[in-house]
Amino acid sequence: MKFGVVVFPGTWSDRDCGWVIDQVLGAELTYLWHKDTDLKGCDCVILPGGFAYGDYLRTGAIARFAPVMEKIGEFADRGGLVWGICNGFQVLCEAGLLPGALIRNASLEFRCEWTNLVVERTDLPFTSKCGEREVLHAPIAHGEGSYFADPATLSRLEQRGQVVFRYCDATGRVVPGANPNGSLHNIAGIVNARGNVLGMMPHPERCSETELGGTDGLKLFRSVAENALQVLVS
Amino acid sequence: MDERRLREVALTPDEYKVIVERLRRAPNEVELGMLGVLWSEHCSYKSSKPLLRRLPSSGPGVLQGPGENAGAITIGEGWAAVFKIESHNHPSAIEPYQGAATGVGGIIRDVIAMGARPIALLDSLRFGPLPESSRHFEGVVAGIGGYGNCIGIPTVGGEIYFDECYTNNPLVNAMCVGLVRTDELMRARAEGTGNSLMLVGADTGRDGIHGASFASVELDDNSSQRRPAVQVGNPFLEKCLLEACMDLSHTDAVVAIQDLGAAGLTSAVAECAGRVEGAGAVIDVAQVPRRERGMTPYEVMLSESQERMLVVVQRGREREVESIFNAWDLTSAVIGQVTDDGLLTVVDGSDQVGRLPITLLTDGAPVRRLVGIAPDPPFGLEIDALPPLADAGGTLLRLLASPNLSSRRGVFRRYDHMVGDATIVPPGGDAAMLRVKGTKLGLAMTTDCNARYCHLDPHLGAQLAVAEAARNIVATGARPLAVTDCLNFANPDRPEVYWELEETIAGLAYACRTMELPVVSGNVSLYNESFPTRGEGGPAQSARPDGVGQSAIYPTPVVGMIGLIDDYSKRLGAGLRAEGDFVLMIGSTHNDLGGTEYLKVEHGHVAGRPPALDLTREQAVNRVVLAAAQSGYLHSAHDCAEGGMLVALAECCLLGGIGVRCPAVRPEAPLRLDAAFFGESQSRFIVSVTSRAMPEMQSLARRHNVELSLLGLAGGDTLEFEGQLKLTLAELRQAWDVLVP
Amino acid sequence: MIAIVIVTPKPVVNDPQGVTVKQGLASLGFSEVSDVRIGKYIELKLEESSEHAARERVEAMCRQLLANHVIEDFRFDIVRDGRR
Amino acid sequence: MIAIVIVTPKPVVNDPQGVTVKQGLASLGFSEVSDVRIGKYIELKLEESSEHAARERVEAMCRQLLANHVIEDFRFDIVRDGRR
Ligand SMILES: Nc1ncnc2c1ncn2[C@@H]1O[C@H](COP(=O)(O)OP(=O)(O)O)[C@@H](O)[C@H]1O
Ligand SMILES: [Mg+2]
Repeated sequence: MKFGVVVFPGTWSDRDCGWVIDQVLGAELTYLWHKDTDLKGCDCVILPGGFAYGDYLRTGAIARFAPVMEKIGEFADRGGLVWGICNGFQVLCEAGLLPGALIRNASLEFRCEWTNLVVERTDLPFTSKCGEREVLHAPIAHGEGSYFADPATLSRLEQRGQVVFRYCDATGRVVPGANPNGSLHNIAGIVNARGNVLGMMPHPERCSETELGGTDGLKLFRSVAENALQVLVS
Repeated sequence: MDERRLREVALTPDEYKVIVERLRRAPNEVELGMLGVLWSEHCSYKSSKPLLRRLPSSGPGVLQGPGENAGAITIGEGWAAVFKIESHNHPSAIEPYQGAATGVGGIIRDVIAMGARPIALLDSLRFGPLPESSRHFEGVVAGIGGYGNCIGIPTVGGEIYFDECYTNNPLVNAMCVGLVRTDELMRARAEGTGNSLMLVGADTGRDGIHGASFASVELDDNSSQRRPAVQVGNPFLEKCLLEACMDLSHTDAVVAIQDLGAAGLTSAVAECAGRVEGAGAVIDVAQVPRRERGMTPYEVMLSESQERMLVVVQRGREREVESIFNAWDLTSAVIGQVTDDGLLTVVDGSDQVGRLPITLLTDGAPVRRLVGIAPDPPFGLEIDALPPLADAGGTLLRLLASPNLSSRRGVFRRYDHMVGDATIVPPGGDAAMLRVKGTKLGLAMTTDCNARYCHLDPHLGAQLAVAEAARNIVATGARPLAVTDCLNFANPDRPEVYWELEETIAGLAYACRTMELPVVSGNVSLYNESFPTRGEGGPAQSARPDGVGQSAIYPTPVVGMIGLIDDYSKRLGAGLRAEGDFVLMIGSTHNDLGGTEYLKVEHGHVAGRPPALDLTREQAVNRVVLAAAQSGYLHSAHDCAEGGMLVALAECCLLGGIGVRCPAVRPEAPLRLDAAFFGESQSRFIVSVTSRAMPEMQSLARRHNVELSLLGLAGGDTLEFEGQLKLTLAELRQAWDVLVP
Repeated sequence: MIAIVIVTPKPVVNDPQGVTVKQGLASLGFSEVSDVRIGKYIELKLEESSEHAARERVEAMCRQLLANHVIEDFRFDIVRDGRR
Repeated sequence: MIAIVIVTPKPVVNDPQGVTVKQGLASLGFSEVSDVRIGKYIELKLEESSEHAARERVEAMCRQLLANHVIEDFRFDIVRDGRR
């Protein structure tokens, strides 16, 4: 099982993801440079957090044209696991690998704080180690994480169960007060129809060790580590 | 020499005379501009240099004291912490967002220049009262977040105070902490005649010409004409620069890295060469990549464009370095060479446009011998004339809601304080702590200064700032290690202000020496004084009640401190952790009401003597807390600071989400009840322990001759002093967590 | 040649910034402002001599990079002289 | 009445966003773009009947809130119909 962590100019969660994969999970890790044109045999590609190209113009707008993105698109088409976290989610939306877009937080402020997420899909390679409707405690850190999609897209997402994480209160209720950024339907993370491309705004790599305040994020890394091979085979 | 021209470059006629004498000729325009910026207060420290020498700067573990871009101290396991604080007050007064953002960018580059990876930022801020000063406040907070969040360095601490004296002069001090292997620590020395000087990063534009000299004059109504001096930061570019510089440290082709800050290329080259006996440099301005057409050599040498670095490269290995920068899509250019003639020679292609001795630039500015005269002491405080405390609960709620004491969550949640996966004590309590990944080491950090104390007694106030910073470090279980300081003062040409500066430095020196804390880096910002402006500057305010300057700031010596814990699993937070724990006060309480927030909020006075400080007692109390933390007796620790015991206790409850029940406080005369609750006696901590640890705590306190008293029992969801006050955590939170409006 | 591109949020997309600016204006006494929409203004200097060719290129730039059709609309003008 | 306000970074001021977008365009093959400046486009709906009065009010809004005169320039048009 090999994870590849993509590095764009301006990416900063690359080392945090790398740390968790390498030091906490003990899985194989390689970094993928934005100019790379080969995925070095990775089983799961992570697009980490940051401000790729400064997020100038729009978040993820320039990053999605990086040479590595073409390969990631092909990899996703073949069923490879692609996991966008924060800025990575924004890049995946810009690249059209996931529907919708992430716009400015309703508060117009950057928010770095802990949130609660209810897990709505546990049959995915990313979440298999989570319990049914388990509530995960995970931090966010973004200024533009408000999920938007047009009404048709949104209802399609809901019908097909593509919403994976929703902001909720500590008891798992999806209420407006738990929504930190104004996302439609409290959406914190979605998956593509095929189930191999996940995008999420919260940072699982920041909650994978007790000293950082929790280990719920590690469940996602563990899920991937166990499932990646099966997915590729199927 | 035309006086107007001299004023433009901020030189005095006397200084000009010195220049002509030293050069034995008149400087040309380019040379005059270069001397003007380097001789400005901001770069030359001509008014403060003799005083700064009094600060202790050496000690065990100090790898680099003042004189380099940042200080460095060993922390064990082969690691060194590199850190420095710097002001960006004047730019932030004019353009709060960009001023603060570029301040953050600048201090990060100082740490990078030492070869260290920046791991944390802190920001120490002062504003006028809200809502009048909300333009400054909002802009500065957004600017710090805008830069720090984008570049991916967590902002983990800092402080914010509001006071009338900062209405026209907000203070924005940014501190950066980095880590480097001790054997990879770099120094910005232009060694090796014939080696190349490469400029890398942003293209050079007409940014901030005369910015450094601009920071050395009072703001006046004409400042608007200098406004193009404002620079726009590019954190994305700096992130690429940071990573490229980290890659550089893996090659031995690089001799040194120097950031470009105030006074741009002139200062960077002069400083770098100035650190090597006899070294000089030739710079060809024609080789400098530009953003704008038609720039003159003068403009290129003085430009303060952000996000640039000067790299000294082994001759013949420029290609290697260039390819590292290319990988990050950064422009680099060879712009000159190191020489051995002790001169900075500026050429434009084949024309020589200036040539000055390096020592004239870096050390030539005549030291200004100013006089200090003590002002009339601020009016005293008749404690007995204060009415007795009527409503402890109401007072507590008002204090918790006071902008100087309320929760800063609304600010620090706008800063990414987690990136890096190292923040193990987040902002919100006392000091922040970051782990050194791959070790058990925890690095604690804080900035502190109660400027109201400093105003009432600068010598004592400076000591109090050091003591409070140390206490904040100790509250996390870490031992204080070293200091960086940012001295923010008004116009030192006023004898009262210079006196404040002298007293402050003496106080800092005394406290740091006594507590064995080396001052390894720092910064001085003078002339923080402005005449009330009409229009956007906000309404005219007279600030200091003592009449020192119409609009002079309080003396504000911000102390940045780092501390170390060898095993971070023993670190402590401020919040209560378990129901049933004993809540104890370590240290003793006196009638310390002078200069308190209580006195200001409840009685409208800024008066009296600040709380007394006995550094021997202070250290004894710190030792008790550290020993108890080491032995694992403590569940939490929080120091008593502004707002006194009751505010501190309320914070312990709110941060832990657990209440406390206490018997009534019946102080023995002459101690007053208001002083017991809200007085700001120093050298005190509130800690929580299990009942089992009580005997050990008592013997520990006895051994160090420190007072230990039981305040109450943790539990429930109210803060209660029997018969005196009872408030639910929800009520407390509602008052406290309003954040600054 | 200069192209002036205007990118605006689609009407269905929330524009919290617009709302905030409207409130800000109202609090300054500009209560006559009943709606505010905020978009981007992008000025491109082009080395292109034919207006027709420029038009096609700028259209492509907008589709590919300058606007995100999920949330934004765009329009543009080609001007010869610079500022209009 | 609609006011269209354009706020742009002053020409002497660094525009990191513009520089980065220019590089982005170049890497997509739009190398004919020699300069990019990015500003704000603000559309205000006004309850005001006289164009002259509107002009004065919008000017005041720009000075007080919409533009940061330290680093930005502004200009505006008053149009009756909506989009121009
Ligand atoms: N208050 C102070 N205490 C100790 N050292 C100081 C103080 N002020 C300045 N210094 C030291 O003087 C040197 C020059 O400071 P400064 O000009 O601010 O640095 P830089 O050139 O990196 O911006 C630095 O090494 C700095 O650490
Ligand atoms: Mg420096």
